[in-house]
Amino acid sequence: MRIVVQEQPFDLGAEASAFASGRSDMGAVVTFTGIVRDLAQGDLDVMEIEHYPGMTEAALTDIANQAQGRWDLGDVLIIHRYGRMAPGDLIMMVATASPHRKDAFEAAEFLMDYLKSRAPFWKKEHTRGGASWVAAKDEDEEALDRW
Amino acid sequence: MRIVVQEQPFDLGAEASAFASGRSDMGAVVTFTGIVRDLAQGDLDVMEIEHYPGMTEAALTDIANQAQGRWDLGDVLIIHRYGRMAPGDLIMMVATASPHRKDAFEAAEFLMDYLKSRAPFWKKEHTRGGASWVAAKDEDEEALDRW
Amino acid sequence: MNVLYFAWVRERIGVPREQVDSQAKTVTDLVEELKAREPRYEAAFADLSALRVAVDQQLTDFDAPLDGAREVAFFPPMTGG
Amino acid sequence: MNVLYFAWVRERIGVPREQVDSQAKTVTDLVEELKAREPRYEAAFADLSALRVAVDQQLTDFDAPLDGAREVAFFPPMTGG
Repeated sequence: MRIVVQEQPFDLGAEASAFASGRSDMGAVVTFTGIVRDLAQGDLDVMEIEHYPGMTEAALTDIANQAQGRWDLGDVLIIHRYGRMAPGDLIMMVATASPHRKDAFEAAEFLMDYLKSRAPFWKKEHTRGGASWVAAKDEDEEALDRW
Repeated sequence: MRIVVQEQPFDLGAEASAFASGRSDMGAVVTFTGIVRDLAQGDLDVMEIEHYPGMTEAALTDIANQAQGRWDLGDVLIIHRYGRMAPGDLIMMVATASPHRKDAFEAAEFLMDYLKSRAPFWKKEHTRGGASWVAAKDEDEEALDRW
Repeated sequence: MNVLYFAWVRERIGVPREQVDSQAKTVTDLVEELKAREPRYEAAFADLSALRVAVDQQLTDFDAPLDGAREVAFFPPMTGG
Repeated sequence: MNVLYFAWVRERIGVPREQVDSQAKTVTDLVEELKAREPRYEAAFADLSALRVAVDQQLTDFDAPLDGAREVAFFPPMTGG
Protein backbone atom coordinates (compact mmCIF):
# COMPACT_ATOMS: atom_id res chain seq x y z
CA MET A 1 0.00 0.00 0.00
CA ARG A 2 1.25 3.49 -0.80
CA ILE A 3 -0.36 6.76 0.30
CA VAL A 4 1.02 10.04 -1.00
CA VAL A 5 -0.17 13.56 -0.12
CA GLN A 6 1.86 16.20 -1.88
CA GLU A 7 1.74 19.66 -3.38
CA GLN A 8 3.74 18.94 -6.53
CA PRO A 9 2.30 17.28 -9.65
CA PHE A 10 2.52 13.50 -10.05
CA ASP A 11 3.20 11.52 -13.21
CA LEU A 12 0.12 9.40 -13.95
CA GLY A 13 1.90 7.42 -16.67
CA ALA A 14 4.88 6.52 -14.51
CA GLU A 15 2.66 5.69 -11.52
CA ALA A 16 0.23 3.52 -13.52
CA SER A 17 3.05 1.75 -15.29
CA ALA A 18 4.98 1.03 -12.08
CA PHE A 19 1.80 -0.08 -10.30
CA ALA A 20 0.89 -2.59 -13.03
CA SER A 21 4.36 -3.99 -13.60
CA GLY A 22 5.53 -7.39 -12.37
CA ARG A 23 2.06 -8.44 -11.22
CA SER A 24 1.81 -12.00 -12.50
CA ASP A 25 -0.30 -12.77 -9.39
CA MET A 26 -2.83 -10.00 -10.17
CA GLY A 27 -4.84 -10.10 -13.39
CA ALA A 28 -6.65 -6.79 -12.97
CA VAL A 29 -5.53 -3.22 -12.34
CA VAL A 30 -7.98 -0.31 -12.14
CA THR A 31 -7.00 3.35 -11.90
CA PHE A 32 -9.12 6.44 -11.31
CA THR A 33 -7.72 9.88 -12.03
CA GLY A 34 -9.38 13.14 -10.97
CA ILE A 35 -8.75 16.16 -13.17
CA VAL A 36 -9.44 19.86 -12.54
CA ARG A 37 -12.51 20.72 -14.62
CA ASP A 38 -13.09 24.12 -15.99
CA LEU A 39 -16.45 25.57 -14.97
CA ALA A 40 -19.39 25.66 -17.35
CA GLN A 41 -18.65 29.37 -17.78
CA GLY A 42 -15.12 28.49 -18.80
CA ASP A 43 -13.52 30.98 -16.46
CA LEU A 44 -11.85 28.91 -13.76
CA ASP A 45 -8.37 30.25 -13.22
CA VAL A 46 -7.18 28.26 -10.23
CA MET A 47 -8.47 25.36 -8.18
CA GLU A 48 -7.05 25.55 -4.68
CA ILE A 49 -7.12 22.54 -2.40
CA GLU A 50 -6.69 22.87 1.35
CA HIS A 51 -6.14 19.84 3.55
CA TYR A 52 -5.53 18.86 7.19
CA PRO A 53 -1.93 17.66 7.46
CA GLY A 54 -1.69 14.59 9.64
CA MET A 55 -5.36 13.72 9.54
CA THR A 56 -5.29 13.49 5.73
CA GLU A 57 -2.68 10.72 5.70
CA ALA A 58 -4.44 8.91 8.56
CA ALA A 59 -7.84 9.10 6.84
CA LEU A 60 -6.47 7.86 3.50
CA THR A 61 -4.61 5.01 5.20
CA ASP A 62 -7.79 4.05 7.04
CA ILE A 63 -9.81 4.07 3.80
CA ALA A 64 -7.18 1.95 2.04
CA ASN A 65 -7.12 -0.53 4.95
CA GLN A 66 -10.90 -0.82 4.83
CA ALA A 67 -10.71 -1.59 1.10
CA GLN A 68 -8.06 -4.25 1.67
CA GLY A 69 -10.26 -5.83 4.34
CA ARG A 70 -13.30 -5.99 2.08
CA TRP A 71 -11.83 -7.05 -1.27
CA ASP A 72 -9.12 -9.41 -2.48
CA LEU A 73 -6.48 -6.79 -3.27
CA GLY A 74 -2.80 -7.23 -3.92
CA ASP A 75 -2.06 -3.53 -3.67
CA VAL A 76 -3.58 -0.07 -3.27
CA LEU A 77 -2.17 3.30 -4.29
CA ILE A 78 -3.61 6.72 -3.40
CA ILE A 79 -2.01 9.99 -4.49
CA HIS A 80 -3.73 13.31 -3.68
CA ARG A 81 -2.40 16.79 -4.28
CA TYR A 82 -3.10 19.99 -2.40
CA GLY A 83 -2.32 23.62 -3.24
CA ARG A 84 -3.08 25.48 -6.46
CA MET A 85 -3.90 23.79 -9.75
CA ALA A 86 -5.06 24.88 -13.21
CA PRO A 87 -7.86 23.39 -15.36
CA GLY A 88 -6.66 20.10 -16.88
CA ASP A 89 -4.18 19.44 -14.05
CA LEU A 90 -4.38 16.05 -12.34
CA ILE A 91 -5.68 16.35 -8.77
CA MET A 92 -5.42 12.79 -7.56
CA MET A 93 -5.39 9.12 -8.48
CA VAL A 94 -6.19 5.78 -6.92
CA ALA A 95 -5.10 2.38 -8.21
CA THR A 96 -6.14 -1.13 -7.17
CA ALA A 97 -4.69 -4.51 -8.15
CA SER A 98 -6.63 -7.75 -7.72
CA PRO A 99 -6.80 -11.27 -9.14
CA HIS A 100 -10.42 -10.43 -10.10
CA ARG A 101 -11.67 -7.50 -12.15
CA LYS A 102 -14.83 -7.13 -10.04
CA ASP A 103 -12.76 -6.64 -6.88
CA ALA A 104 -10.43 -4.16 -8.56
CA PHE A 105 -13.37 -2.08 -9.85
CA GLU A 106 -15.44 -2.16 -6.65
CA ALA A 107 -12.49 -1.33 -4.42
CA ALA A 108 -11.54 1.65 -6.61
CA GLU A 109 -15.12 2.96 -6.49
CA PHE A 110 -15.25 2.46 -2.73
CA LEU A 111 -11.95 4.33 -2.30
CA MET A 112 -13.25 7.22 -4.40
CA ASP A 113 -16.61 7.41 -2.61
CA TYR A 114 -14.96 7.50 0.81
CA LEU A 115 -12.17 9.78 -0.24
CA LYS A 116 -14.70 12.32 -1.64
CA SER A 117 -16.61 12.70 1.61
CA ARG A 118 -14.37 11.43 4.40
CA ALA A 119 -10.84 12.63 3.65
CA PRO A 120 -10.15 16.19 4.84
CA PHE A 121 -9.75 18.08 1.57
CA TRP A 122 -11.59 21.25 0.60
CA LYS A 123 -11.71 22.77 -2.87
CA LYS A 124 -11.88 26.50 -3.60
CA GLU A 125 -12.50 27.79 -7.09
CA HIS A 126 -10.86 31.05 -8.13
CA THR A 127 -12.46 32.76 -11.12
CA ARG A 128 -12.30 36.23 -12.59
CA GLY A 129 -15.50 36.93 -10.66
CA GLY A 130 -14.06 35.92 -7.29
CA ALA A 131 -13.39 32.85 -5.21
CA SER A 132 -15.77 30.36 -3.60
CA TRP A 133 -15.59 27.10 -1.70
CA VAL A 134 -17.00 24.11 -3.54
CA ALA A 135 -20.11 22.80 -1.78
CA ALA A 136 -20.32 19.10 -0.95
CA LYS A 137 -22.89 17.29 -3.09
CA ASP A 138 -25.72 15.29 -1.57
CA GLU A 139 -25.08 12.59 -4.15
CA ASP A 140 -21.52 12.16 -2.85
CA GLU A 141 -22.79 11.59 0.68
CA GLU A 142 -25.48 9.23 -0.65
CA ALA A 143 -22.88 7.28 -2.61
CA LEU A 144 -21.55 5.96 0.71
CA ASP A 145 -24.81 4.15 1.43
CA ARG A 146 -24.08 1.36 -0.99
CA TRP A 147 -20.98 0.14 0.87
CA MET B 1 -12.63 6.95 -29.66
CA ARG B 2 -9.60 4.80 -30.39
CA ILE B 3 -9.64 1.01 -30.90
CA VAL B 4 -6.32 -0.81 -31.27
CA VAL B 5 -5.82 -4.55 -31.90
CA GLN B 6 -2.16 -5.42 -32.15
CA GLU B 7 0.39 -8.16 -31.53
CA GLN B 8 3.13 -5.97 -30.03
CA PRO B 9 3.16 -4.73 -26.42
CA PHE B 10 1.62 -1.37 -25.55
CA ASP B 11 2.89 1.23 -23.08
CA LEU B 12 0.27 1.59 -20.32
CA GLY B 13 1.99 4.64 -18.85
CA ALA B 14 2.18 6.52 -22.13
CA GLU B 15 -1.39 5.56 -23.06
CA ALA B 16 -2.89 6.53 -19.68
CA SER B 17 -0.96 9.76 -19.59
CA ALA B 18 -1.95 10.78 -23.13
CA PHE B 19 -5.57 9.78 -22.51
CA ALA B 20 -5.85 11.92 -19.35
CA SER B 21 -4.00 14.96 -20.66
CA GLY B 22 -5.69 18.18 -21.71
CA ARG B 23 -9.11 17.12 -20.42
CA SER B 24 -10.32 20.23 -18.62
CA ASP B 25 -13.85 19.27 -19.72
CA MET B 26 -13.63 15.78 -18.15
CA GLY B 27 -13.09 15.42 -14.41
CA ALA B 28 -12.83 11.63 -14.28
CA VAL B 29 -10.66 9.08 -16.08
CA VAL B 30 -10.87 5.34 -15.34
CA THR B 31 -8.53 2.72 -16.76
CA PHE B 32 -8.66 -1.06 -16.55
CA THR B 33 -5.59 -3.13 -17.41
CA GLY B 34 -5.62 -6.90 -17.87
CA ILE B 35 -2.42 -8.76 -17.03
CA VAL B 36 -1.34 -12.34 -17.79
CA ARG B 37 -1.66 -14.24 -14.50
CA ASP B 38 0.50 -17.17 -13.67
CA LEU B 39 -1.53 -20.26 -12.82
CA ALA B 40 -1.95 -21.43 -9.23
CA GLN B 41 0.64 -24.12 -10.00
CA GLY B 42 3.04 -21.38 -11.08
CA ASP B 43 3.94 -23.12 -14.30
CA LEU B 44 2.41 -20.98 -17.04
CA ASP B 45 4.99 -20.47 -19.75
CA VAL B 46 3.01 -18.71 -22.43
CA MET B 47 -0.48 -17.26 -22.79
CA GLU B 48 -1.48 -17.33 -26.44
CA ILE B 49 -4.38 -15.24 -27.68
CA GLU B 50 -6.10 -15.97 -30.96
CA HIS B 51 -8.55 -13.52 -32.51
CA TYR B 52 -10.78 -13.03 -35.56
CA PRO B 53 -9.23 -10.24 -37.63
CA GLY B 54 -11.90 -7.91 -38.98
CA MET B 55 -14.64 -9.05 -36.62
CA THR B 56 -12.52 -8.13 -33.58
CA GLU B 57 -12.22 -4.48 -34.57
CA ALA B 58 -15.92 -4.34 -35.52
CA ALA B 59 -17.00 -5.91 -32.21
CA LEU B 60 -14.83 -3.58 -30.12
CA THR B 61 -16.06 -0.53 -32.03
CA ASP B 62 -19.65 -1.66 -31.50
CA ILE B 63 -19.05 -2.13 -27.75
CA ALA B 64 -17.44 1.32 -27.47
CA ASN B 65 -20.32 2.91 -29.39
CA GLN B 66 -22.82 1.27 -27.05
CA ALA B 67 -20.93 2.68 -24.06
CA GLN B 68 -20.91 6.16 -25.56
CA GLY B 69 -24.65 5.90 -26.13
CA ARG B 70 -25.38 4.90 -22.54
CA TRP B 71 -23.04 7.13 -20.54
CA ASP B 72 -21.79 10.72 -20.71
CA LEU B 73 -18.34 9.98 -22.09
CA GLY B 74 -15.81 12.34 -23.62
CA ASP B 75 -13.61 9.55 -24.92
CA VAL B 76 -13.08 5.79 -24.98
CA LEU B 77 -9.88 3.84 -25.60
CA ILE B 78 -9.58 0.07 -26.08
CA ILE B 79 -6.27 -1.68 -26.73
CA HIS B 80 -6.16 -5.48 -26.97
CA ARG B 81 -3.19 -7.66 -27.89
CA TYR B 82 -3.11 -11.06 -29.55
CA GLY B 83 -0.28 -13.57 -29.97
CA ARG B 84 2.05 -14.96 -27.34
CA MET B 85 2.55 -13.35 -23.92
CA ALA B 86 4.37 -14.24 -20.69
CA PRO B 87 3.08 -14.01 -17.09
CA GLY B 88 3.05 -10.36 -15.99
CA ASP B 89 2.67 -9.04 -19.55
CA LEU B 90 -0.16 -6.60 -20.19
CA ILE B 91 -2.91 -8.15 -22.33
CA MET B 92 -5.25 -5.22 -22.81
CA MET B 93 -6.55 -1.95 -21.43
CA VAL B 94 -9.67 0.19 -21.62
CA ALA B 95 -9.94 3.84 -20.62
CA THR B 96 -12.98 6.08 -20.21
CA ALA B 97 -13.21 9.85 -19.65
CA SER B 98 -16.33 11.52 -18.29
CA PRO B 99 -17.40 14.65 -16.42
CA HIS B 100 -18.72 12.27 -13.72
CA ARG B 101 -16.84 9.52 -11.89
CA LYS B 102 -19.88 7.25 -11.80
CA ASP B 103 -20.16 7.33 -15.60
CA ALA B 104 -16.45 6.72 -16.08
CA PHE B 105 -16.52 3.70 -13.72
CA GLU B 106 -19.74 2.15 -15.04
CA ALA B 107 -18.73 2.55 -18.67
CA ALA B 108 -15.34 0.92 -18.02
CA GLU B 109 -17.03 -2.03 -16.28
CA PHE B 110 -19.53 -2.34 -19.11
CA LEU B 111 -16.73 -2.33 -21.70
CA MET B 112 -14.89 -5.05 -19.78
CA ASP B 113 -17.97 -7.24 -19.29
CA TYR B 114 -18.86 -7.09 -22.99
CA LEU B 115 -15.30 -7.42 -24.19
CA LYS B 116 -14.82 -10.57 -22.06
CA SER B 117 -17.73 -12.47 -23.62
CA ARG B 118 -18.56 -10.75 -26.91
CA ALA B 119 -15.26 -9.83 -28.56
CA PRO B 120 -13.72 -12.69 -30.56
CA PHE B 121 -10.61 -13.51 -28.53
CA TRP B 122 -9.61 -16.94 -27.26
CA LYS B 123 -6.91 -17.68 -24.70
CA LYS B 124 -4.73 -20.78 -24.69
CA GLU B 125 -2.43 -21.58 -21.77
CA HIS B 126 0.86 -23.30 -22.49
CA THR B 127 2.45 -25.03 -19.50
CA ARG B 128 5.15 -27.63 -19.06
CA GLY B 129 2.34 -30.17 -18.85
CA GLY B 130 0.79 -29.20 -22.17
CA ALA B 131 -1.55 -26.61 -23.66
CA SER B 132 -5.26 -26.02 -23.12
CA TRP B 133 -7.89 -23.51 -24.16
CA VAL B 134 -9.25 -21.38 -21.34
CA ALA B 135 -12.92 -22.16 -20.72
CA ALA B 136 -15.41 -19.30 -20.59
CA LYS B 137 -16.71 -18.69 -17.08
CA ASP B 138 -20.43 -18.70 -16.30
CA GLU B 139 -19.88 -15.64 -14.12
CA ASP B 140 -18.58 -13.71 -17.14
CA GLU B 141 -21.72 -14.50 -19.11
CA GLU B 142 -23.87 -13.63 -16.09
CA ALA B 143 -22.05 -10.32 -15.66
CA LEU B 144 -23.79 -9.11 -18.84
CA ASP B 145 -27.20 -9.38 -17.20
CA ARG B 146 -26.75 -6.23 -15.18
CA TRP B 147 -26.47 -3.96 -18.23
CA MET C 1 -19.00 -19.22 -48.89
CA ASN C 2 -15.97 -18.92 -46.63
CA VAL C 3 -16.18 -20.97 -43.45
CA LEU C 4 -13.78 -20.03 -40.63
CA TYR C 5 -12.84 -21.93 -37.49
CA PHE C 6 -11.15 -20.61 -34.35
CA ALA C 7 -9.51 -22.00 -31.21
CA TRP C 8 -10.23 -25.68 -30.53
CA VAL C 9 -12.80 -25.81 -33.34
CA ARG C 10 -9.98 -24.92 -35.73
CA GLU C 11 -7.74 -27.54 -34.14
CA ARG C 12 -10.35 -30.31 -34.41
CA ILE C 13 -11.21 -29.53 -38.02
CA GLY C 14 -7.57 -29.03 -38.92
CA VAL C 15 -7.85 -25.89 -41.06
CA PRO C 16 -8.47 -22.24 -40.14
CA ARG C 17 -10.75 -21.60 -43.12
CA GLU C 18 -12.11 -23.26 -46.21
CA GLN C 19 -14.34 -22.51 -49.17
CA VAL C 20 -17.61 -24.46 -48.91
CA ASP C 21 -20.18 -24.82 -51.69
CA SER C 22 -23.48 -25.13 -49.94
CA GLN C 23 -27.16 -24.43 -50.48
CA ALA C 24 -27.79 -24.49 -46.71
CA LYS C 25 -30.62 -22.16 -45.72
CA THR C 26 -29.54 -21.76 -42.08
CA VAL C 27 -26.44 -22.19 -39.97
CA THR C 28 -27.87 -25.45 -38.60
CA ASP C 29 -28.30 -26.75 -42.15
CA LEU C 30 -24.66 -25.91 -42.88
CA VAL C 31 -23.53 -27.69 -39.72
CA GLU C 32 -25.47 -30.81 -40.74
CA GLU C 33 -23.87 -30.76 -44.20
CA LEU C 34 -20.40 -30.46 -42.66
CA LYS C 35 -21.02 -33.20 -40.07
CA ALA C 36 -22.04 -35.57 -42.87
CA ARG C 37 -18.69 -35.05 -44.59
CA GLU C 38 -16.06 -36.47 -42.23
CA PRO C 39 -15.58 -37.57 -38.60
CA ARG C 40 -13.49 -34.48 -37.75
CA TYR C 41 -16.54 -32.25 -38.43
CA GLU C 42 -18.71 -34.64 -36.44
CA ALA C 43 -16.24 -34.23 -33.54
CA ALA C 44 -16.06 -30.44 -33.78
CA PHE C 45 -19.84 -29.97 -33.97
CA ALA C 46 -20.84 -32.70 -31.50
CA ASP C 47 -22.15 -30.23 -28.90
CA LEU C 48 -23.55 -27.04 -30.42
CA SER C 49 -24.20 -25.55 -26.97
CA ALA C 50 -20.39 -25.32 -26.61
CA LEU C 51 -20.13 -23.32 -29.84
CA ARG C 52 -20.82 -19.80 -31.05
CA VAL C 53 -21.36 -18.66 -34.62
CA ALA C 54 -20.88 -15.42 -36.52
CA VAL C 55 -22.32 -14.73 -39.96
CA ASP C 56 -20.49 -12.02 -41.87
CA GLN C 57 -18.63 -11.11 -38.65
CA GLN C 58 -21.81 -10.58 -36.59
CA LEU C 59 -22.57 -12.91 -33.67
CA THR C 60 -25.81 -14.72 -34.31
CA ASP C 61 -27.76 -17.94 -33.58
CA PHE C 62 -27.65 -21.36 -35.21
CA ASP C 63 -31.08 -20.82 -36.72
CA ALA C 64 -29.90 -17.68 -38.52
CA PRO C 65 -30.53 -17.65 -42.29
CA LEU C 66 -27.58 -17.79 -44.67
CA ASP C 67 -29.10 -15.92 -47.68
CA GLY C 68 -26.26 -13.97 -49.24
CA ALA C 69 -23.82 -14.80 -46.43
CA ARG C 70 -20.20 -14.64 -47.55
CA GLU C 71 -18.48 -15.68 -44.31
CA VAL C 72 -19.55 -18.03 -41.51
CA ALA C 73 -17.31 -18.56 -38.48
CA PHE C 74 -17.53 -21.21 -35.75
CA PHE C 75 -15.74 -20.92 -32.42
CA PRO C 76 -16.03 -21.60 -28.68
CA PRO C 77 -17.33 -18.96 -26.23
CA MET C 78 -14.95 -16.00 -26.20
CA THR C 79 -12.40 -15.49 -23.45
CA GLY C 80 -10.91 -12.04 -24.07
CA GLY C 81 -10.01 -9.29 -21.64
CA MET D 1 -6.24 22.23 23.67
CA ASN D 2 -5.46 23.10 20.05
CA VAL D 3 -8.47 24.17 18.00
CA LEU D 4 -8.08 24.10 14.21
CA TYR D 5 -10.26 25.63 11.50
CA PHE D 6 -10.31 24.80 7.80
CA ALA D 7 -11.78 26.23 4.59
CA TRP D 8 -14.52 28.85 5.12
CA VAL D 9 -14.60 28.18 8.87
CA ARG D 10 -10.96 29.28 8.98
CA GLU D 11 -11.78 32.34 6.89
CA ARG D 12 -14.69 33.40 9.12
CA ILE D 13 -12.76 32.93 12.34
CA GLY D 14 -9.66 34.53 10.88
CA VAL D 15 -7.02 32.13 12.17
CA PRO D 16 -6.09 28.56 11.14
CA ARG D 17 -5.50 27.40 14.72
CA GLU D 18 -5.43 28.65 18.28
CA GLN D 19 -4.77 27.41 21.80
CA VAL D 20 -7.99 27.33 23.82
CA ASP D 21 -8.22 26.82 27.59
CA SER D 22 -11.51 25.11 28.17
CA GLN D 23 -13.19 22.72 30.57
CA ALA D 24 -15.82 21.83 27.98
CA LYS D 25 -17.01 18.24 28.38
CA THR D 26 -18.24 17.79 24.79
CA VAL D 27 -17.67 19.35 21.39
CA THR D 28 -21.03 21.12 21.69
CA ASP D 29 -19.94 22.66 25.01
CA LEU D 30 -16.76 23.90 23.35
CA VAL D 31 -18.76 25.41 20.48
CA GLU D 32 -21.02 27.25 22.98
CA GLU D 33 -17.97 28.65 24.80
CA LEU D 34 -16.47 29.87 21.52
CA LYS D 35 -19.76 31.39 20.30
CA ALA D 36 -19.99 33.38 23.54
CA ARG D 37 -16.60 34.96 22.87
CA GLU D 38 -17.00 37.06 19.73
CA PRO D 39 -19.34 37.57 16.78
CA ARG D 40 -16.89 35.90 14.35
CA TYR D 41 -17.32 32.58 16.23
CA GLU D 42 -21.08 33.13 16.32
CA ALA D 43 -20.96 33.54 12.53
CA ALA D 44 -18.79 30.49 11.94
CA PHE D 45 -20.85 28.20 14.18
CA ALA D 46 -24.30 29.55 13.27
CA ASP D 47 -25.37 26.34 11.51
CA LEU D 48 -23.77 23.21 12.95
CA SER D 49 -25.42 21.02 10.32
CA ALA D 50 -23.08 22.70 7.81
CA LEU D 51 -20.04 21.73 9.88
CA ARG D 52 -18.01 18.63 10.60
CA VAL D 53 -15.71 18.02 13.55
CA ALA D 54 -12.65 15.88 14.21
CA VAL D 55 -11.23 15.17 17.66
CA ASP D 56 -7.58 14.15 17.64
CA GLN D 57 -7.80 13.77 13.85
CA GLN D 58 -10.75 11.36 13.93
CA LEU D 59 -14.10 12.39 12.45
CA THR D 60 -16.73 12.38 15.18
CA ASP D 61 -20.04 13.96 16.29
CA PHE D 62 -20.78 17.18 18.13
CA ASP D 63 -21.82 15.25 21.22
CA ALA D 64 -18.43 13.52 21.41
CA PRO D 65 -16.64 13.84 24.79
CA LEU D 66 -13.44 15.89 25.02
CA ASP D 67 -11.73 14.08 27.93
CA GLY D 68 -8.03 14.19 27.21
CA ALA D 69 -8.51 15.60 23.70
CA ARG D 70 -5.47 17.51 22.47
CA GLU D 71 -6.76 18.67 19.08
CA VAL D 72 -10.25 19.63 17.89
CA ALA D 73 -10.85 20.67 14.27
CA PHE D 74 -13.90 22.31 12.69
CA PHE D 75 -14.54 22.39 8.96
CA PRO D 76 -17.23 22.16 6.27
CA PRO D 77 -18.12 18.83 4.60
CA MET D 78 -15.13 17.56 2.67
CA THR D 79 -14.82 17.92 -1.08
CA GLY D 80 -11.78 15.86 -2.04
CA GLY D 81 -11.18 13.58 -5.00
